[in-house]
Amino acid sequence: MSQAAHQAQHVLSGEEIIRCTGVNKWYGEFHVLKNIDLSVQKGERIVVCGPSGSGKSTMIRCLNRLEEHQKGTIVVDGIELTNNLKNIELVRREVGMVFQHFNLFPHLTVLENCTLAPIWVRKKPKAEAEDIAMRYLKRVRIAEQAHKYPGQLSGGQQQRVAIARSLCMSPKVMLFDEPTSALDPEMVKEVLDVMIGLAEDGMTMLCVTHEMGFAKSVADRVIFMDRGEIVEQDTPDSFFTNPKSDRTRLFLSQILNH
Amino acid sequence: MSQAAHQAQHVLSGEEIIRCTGVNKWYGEFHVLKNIDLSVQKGERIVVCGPSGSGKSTMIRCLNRLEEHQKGTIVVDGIELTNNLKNIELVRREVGMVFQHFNLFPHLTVLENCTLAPIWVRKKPKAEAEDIAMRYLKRVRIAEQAHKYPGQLSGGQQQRVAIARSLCMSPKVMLFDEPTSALDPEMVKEVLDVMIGLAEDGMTMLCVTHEMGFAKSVADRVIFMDRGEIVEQDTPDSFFTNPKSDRTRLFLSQILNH
Amino acid sequence: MTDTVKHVGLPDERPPSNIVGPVAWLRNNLFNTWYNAILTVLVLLLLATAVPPFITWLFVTAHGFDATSQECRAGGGACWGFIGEKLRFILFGTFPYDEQWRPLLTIVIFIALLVGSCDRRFWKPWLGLVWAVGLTAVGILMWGGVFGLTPVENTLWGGLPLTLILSVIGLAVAFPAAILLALGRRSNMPAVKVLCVTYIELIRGVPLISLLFMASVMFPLFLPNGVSVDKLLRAQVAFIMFAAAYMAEAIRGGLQAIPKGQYEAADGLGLSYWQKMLKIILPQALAIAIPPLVNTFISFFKDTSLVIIIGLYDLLGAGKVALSDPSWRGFYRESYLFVGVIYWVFCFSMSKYSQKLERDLNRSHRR
Amino acid sequence: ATLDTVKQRGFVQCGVNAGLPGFGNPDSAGNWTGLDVDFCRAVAVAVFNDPNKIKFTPLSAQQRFPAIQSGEVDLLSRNTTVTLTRDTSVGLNFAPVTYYDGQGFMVNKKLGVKSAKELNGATVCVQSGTTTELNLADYFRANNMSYNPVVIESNDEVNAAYFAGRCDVLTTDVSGLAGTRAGVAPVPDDHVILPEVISKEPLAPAVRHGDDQWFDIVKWTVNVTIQAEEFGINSKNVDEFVNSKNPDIQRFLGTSPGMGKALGLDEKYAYNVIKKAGNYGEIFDRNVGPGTPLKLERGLNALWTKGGLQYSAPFR
Amino acid sequence: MATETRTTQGAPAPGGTSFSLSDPTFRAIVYQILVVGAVVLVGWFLISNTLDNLARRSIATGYSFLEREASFGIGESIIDYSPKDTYGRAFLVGVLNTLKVSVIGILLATVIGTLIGVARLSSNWLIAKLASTYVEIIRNIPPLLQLFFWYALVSDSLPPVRNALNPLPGVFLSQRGLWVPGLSHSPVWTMMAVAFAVAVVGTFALSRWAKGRQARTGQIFPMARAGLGLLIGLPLLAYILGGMPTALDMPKLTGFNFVGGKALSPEFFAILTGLTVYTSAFIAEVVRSGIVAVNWGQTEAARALGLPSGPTLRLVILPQALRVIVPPLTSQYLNLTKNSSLALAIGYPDLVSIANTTLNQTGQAIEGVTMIMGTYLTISLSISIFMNWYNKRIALVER
Ligand SMILES: Nc1ncnc2c1ncn2[C@@H]1O[C@H](COP(=O)(O)OP(=O)(O)OP(=O)(O)O)[C@@H](O)[C@H]1O
Ligand SMILES: Nc1ncnc2c1ncn2[C@@H]1O[C@H](COP(=O)(O)OP(=O)(O)OP(=O)(O)O)[C@@H](O)[C@H]1O
Ligand SMILES: [Mg+2]
Ligand SMILES: [Mg+2]
Repeated sequence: MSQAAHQAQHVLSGEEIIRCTGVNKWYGEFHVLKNIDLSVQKGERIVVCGPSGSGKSTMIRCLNRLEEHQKGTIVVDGIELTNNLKNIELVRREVGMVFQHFNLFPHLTVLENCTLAPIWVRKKPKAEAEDIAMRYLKRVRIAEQAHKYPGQLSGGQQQRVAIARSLCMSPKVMLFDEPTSALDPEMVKEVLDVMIGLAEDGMTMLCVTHEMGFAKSVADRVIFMDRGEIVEQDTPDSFFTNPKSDRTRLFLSQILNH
Repeated sequence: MSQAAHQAQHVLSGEEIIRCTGVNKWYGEFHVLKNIDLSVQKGERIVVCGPSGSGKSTMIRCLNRLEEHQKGTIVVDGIELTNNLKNIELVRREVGMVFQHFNLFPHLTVLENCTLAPIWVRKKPKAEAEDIAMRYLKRVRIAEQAHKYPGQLSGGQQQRVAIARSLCMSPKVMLFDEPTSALDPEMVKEVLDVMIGLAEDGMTMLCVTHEMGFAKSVADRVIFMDRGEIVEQDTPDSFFTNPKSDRTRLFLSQILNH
Repeated sequence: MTDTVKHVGLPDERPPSNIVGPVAWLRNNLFNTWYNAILTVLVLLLLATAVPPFITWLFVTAHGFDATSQECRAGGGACWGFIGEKLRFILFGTFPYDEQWRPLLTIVIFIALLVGSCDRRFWKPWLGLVWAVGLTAVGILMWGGVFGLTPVENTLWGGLPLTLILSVIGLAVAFPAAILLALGRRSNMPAVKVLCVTYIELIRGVPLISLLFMASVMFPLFLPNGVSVDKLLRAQVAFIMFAAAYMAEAIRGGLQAIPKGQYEAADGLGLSYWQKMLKIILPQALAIAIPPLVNTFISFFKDTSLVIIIGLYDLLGAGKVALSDPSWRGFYRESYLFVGVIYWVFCFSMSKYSQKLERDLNRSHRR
Repeated sequence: ATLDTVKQRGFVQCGVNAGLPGFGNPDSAGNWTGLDVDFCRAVAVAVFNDPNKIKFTPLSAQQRFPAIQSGEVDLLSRNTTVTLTRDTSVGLNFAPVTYYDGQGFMVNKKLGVKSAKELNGATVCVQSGTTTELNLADYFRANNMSYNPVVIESNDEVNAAYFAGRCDVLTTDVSGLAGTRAGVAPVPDDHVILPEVISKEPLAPAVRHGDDQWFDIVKWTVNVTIQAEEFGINSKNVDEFVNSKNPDIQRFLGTSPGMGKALGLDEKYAYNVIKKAGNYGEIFDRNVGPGTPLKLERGLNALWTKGGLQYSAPFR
Repeated sequence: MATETRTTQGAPAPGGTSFSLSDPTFRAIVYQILVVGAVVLVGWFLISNTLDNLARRSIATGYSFLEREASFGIGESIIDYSPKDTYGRAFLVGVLNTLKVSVIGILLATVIGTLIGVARLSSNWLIAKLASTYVEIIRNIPPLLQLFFWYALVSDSLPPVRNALNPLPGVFLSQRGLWVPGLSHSPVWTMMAVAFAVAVVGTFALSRWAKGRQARTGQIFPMARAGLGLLIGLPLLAYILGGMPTALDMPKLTGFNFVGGKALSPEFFAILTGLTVYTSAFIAEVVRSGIVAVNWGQTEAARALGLPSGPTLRLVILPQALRVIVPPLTSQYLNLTKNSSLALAIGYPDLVSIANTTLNQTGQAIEGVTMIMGTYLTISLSISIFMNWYNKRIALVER
């Protein structure tokens, strides 16, 4: 996590790909998301952080409708997320997601994991899907394991497969929900390296993570959430060195001492 | 693990509490313990290390007869361990043991875990047993969880409960079998801190562990085992800086590079 | 740093003879405590009194397969003449005598299919095709009417082929129904869920024979006047209804074991409900559910014997009818032993197989 | 209507006893034989002119009424006693009686019992779901005696239990006892049938309520066999009677038309029945008569002209 | 940054219904209507056919037949029954007979199953092998076949009633079953029953007192011994004080059968043995896996604390094993109860057998079958309700 060179803001297209307006969500009586307003531009790299239970996962899962929001609008790639299944499917094709626990399909080989959605959702011919899959597997440096089963790989390798699997759908946006927190410390780096590579290629990314080194080196913007609201958003530079809210300050002091 | 202050040898009473003479044990054809001779004095803190499969666990488990030895004698607190059930029970009262996998009783609350043996073995009134239990639970800094069930605690917390449970029997000796190796790295420290505290109070301890920092800071003596025999025993100082046998050296080089 | 000594390890010693060796084995396994010693002696005594007479009855003083009932009645041990005389009846029931090579072939086909399906390497789509072909062959063999085979009424079917047909076809048809029921039971549509739960609990709550009774004699009451359905088919349907409910529970167990993350990952990739189920969830859930499914199969194989109560002569039924021949009355030990052994061989091999499968599957889940 | 269903289906579905020698019993080749079975065949002949267009459903006593009620069988010919309840609430219509029977007791000779009145305290094997079971209870109640019933569903099992010694007494219709003694007893002479006949058991084929035409067919098929014996017509000589000048016989055999049509059958159905199933006497002798293992005398089942009860309503 | 949305502007708020098949809520409603409609249609079809058929064949309907006189005899009954009683009472006799064989079967199967299950884990190789042979044989043979076997065994291997075996005074064993001496009427028996009841209450009180005392002083009271002593001793004391009556109601061969005493019929024996043996093999497996499921570490931890083997078993192993054992055990109990319907085949008057006779005599098959199913469903449902309650109560608390 030493690529301090990336710190410099890269040029954004200015085209908006995600817009949340006044998004609210409740679990029963519990108000998890409160008036979330968020706009993400194409190519932007956003890191979301905040204390446990602050609603980070919930927010990110609303963006591809793994969770349903109850008030406000979310528009992704020009499509509004409503109950309409067609729209939801369209959005999910364009939004890749990587989970904390990888969630690879254990009964399929690595390659099959990667070609499943392209074949069945994008209706690609098998050969083409495999070509693409191998390309991305190479990219995450795991091509030689293509015919193994997920159970035979280490955690870090599994997470890289999960990233490749998402990439195979050629999504416009990638969401990461604590992609490294279930990994042994030695494996964190290999996954972060892959993500940094993605960021360099200009992928739009939203990433929930506590890896502050990663945030500093690649993020265009850091979003800090607490108790269901976005408390602060800023460039990593000013976020880490000059937090505006005292809640942020408290949080940072805990994280950095740890 | 920075308490280098403890490096200094503390004064021992010279009273012997465990003596093994020519102990041998076989699993079927396999010779696990070979002519083990060991004498432990009251208040002594011993760390046992060695490669996997070298018989460390087996040796320590022979000391409270969780395993039966087949040749030689083991005398604990003046009682020889033979097939005599009475003697075995007497010894077990005086010897506490903490396992790698905690082995808490999942159907009992933390407090009940701690009072079970005092009530049924030491025949203490319930109120008194609970007082003692709360004292030790406080000591391991977990008193506020006394009414939770083990399943609700983190690994580190569970291991601290396991230590408290053993302490409640006011044992003369504590055996630890890799108490931290099943824990997440963040939790190792909280358990080691508790153990260091115990050591400072003068508890006689035998501890199988790979935490060399712990060994350096609290052990009076380090025992190195390989292929069923005690290859070397020495103060931590000379053990780590000046190992006598080539096997020890090999082992240390692996451990410390790791 | 001083030089280190090369440590010469102690040699492994052979354990003393009280730890290994036959004597030690006896001591450790039969006489390790005083009460075990007493138990061992008691059990040995018991075996010594029970086993030799049984062996004698079974083999030594027994009458051979060509003995007549008079010879048997004269005394001695088991009367295998009974089996010799009734073998074909017990195995094939009332199937026309000259055509009995057909049920025999049926049995062979079934066994081949079952044994073949045990090998996990064959778990490919074409296995379904093989089964379809096999079952068609069975149908042709039993019914006849084509390829110059004389037609045989299904009222004449009996014995082991009937047992196999009822259980195998019953399970094969119940399987997809069970999957739908299991999915329905986990559905978040309340009406569907309530219906599935009601069906499953209703069927599981009543004894099979009451369902068979309804199917065998009351069924036409529920149909429009004059419509009738073959009796064997109705028994088969009763079995299917029953099997579906029990298998649905086994499959539900498998579904429950699939972590939520798998659903989310599939959703996240944009798979539709049925794609998600067919490609991701069911393959995993069924693999987990195989051992309980095999157990369901075993209990249904045994339960086919209940059709005797509604007048179909499966293996057990045929064994009982064979006993009602006045000249061979009273040889129930031989009859039940013979029938019991056939059932036992099938069920035992299946249960051993299910245990092996469970171990294999567990192993392949781990690294 | 049942007739149409049967014709469309191509065979008659007949419920019979699963194992009562002489009345309904499959032989070792799987062919059904017996008096009840022959009346089923007679109906098949009446409808199809083919005694083989029939399928038999073996029924236990408990299963028979649900089976006929539900339509599982078209015809129940399973030594069933005619009773008021069965005619009414069970919903059956009974054809003419094909066998007049009465319930009796069989005991082992070794017991030395001479009369049913000596049976106080005995253990009695009886089949469940029969009038036998009810008569037994009534008889012992009326005579102030007690008994231990062993009630089993299948006939086979009841017999087996009796011969194994589980019971002192076996009770069922006398004809059934004879059949059992002849066909099932290991040593027939060890058993005696006690003289008392404790009930009237008119056994008749039954159809369900609601289809008068089918009922008529069964009724008039049974009558054909009785009337034929009265006329002296049997399967061997029936062809000689076809040209008979007797108008009764002409009507009967369908030489002069009208009778068969009225039933919705072939005009010559009676001829067919006699030709292919035989007259009552033939059926009786073939299955239960003195020449069979059952060795039953005609007794009550002789024609009314010979002092018995078999009497056919006139064909006109 | 004006966004163009592909849905119509002002689209309905999320959660609202849009009446299109791609709206999951709407779709779910459509599916459910379809499914429920299909089921209702099929149900209506069956019911209307049935009503139609019943009317056409003028078959009586309704449960009024339950009031009528049954006029058939029943071989054995717990309550008084004679052919003069009603069908309703006859059915009750059947239900009680089913419950009787089920309850006794459950008790015996549990005891035998537990013994065999423990034996399979025995350190004695011979016993472990023998137990697993038993399980493997019994489990894999159809229960009906076993019933036939046991029934045939009784009637074939035992002597006729006249030559009954007489192993103990007053005990007779023959094809007709087992006769044992009964208790003749005497107030002492009532006294003993009262004494036993007192002992039960006393044991209960004593155990509470012992618990309290242990909590206060730590002393452990030998509860098992004391309780057993009370339960046996008090009735015994009553017996002795009552003058030790020895008058028994001895079975005597009069006429055809033994009269007096208590009898166990071969049918009951066969169904009980068959069910017990068959179910015990399954229970053995349940018990074994329950015990195995408790991690060996638990035993070691208890031992390391110095707990003797008694308390280890009672306080540590059993409470954990029971959680694993009880759910499958109840379903075995349920299976045993359902399998008792096989009694039909060997002449034990259980509820199915009696209901079948009733429906045969009255012609009311539908009513008969609904009564059978209703009874079994009631039993099943009560057991599952109990199970759910129990599972909730004992569920381990996890994070
Ligand atoms: N299905 C649910 N039902 C009810 N409450 C829920 C549910 N899922 C999450 N919550 C609650 O919503 C809040 C936000 O959860 P969320 O997972 O979004 O937090 P987070 O910021 O991702 O935390 P973490 O860092 O621990 O992952 C938490 O308080 C959580 O307990
Ligand atoms: N019950 C047993 N039966 C047979 N062999 C055993 C048994 N338990 C342990 N062993 C063998 O005895 C040897 C010593 O085991 P032990 O557990 O004492 O090693 P250890 O030094 O504690 O190793 P580790 O660091 O892996 O815990 C190992 O080779 C092990 O495989
Ligand atoms: Mg989260
Ligand atoms: Mg170890």
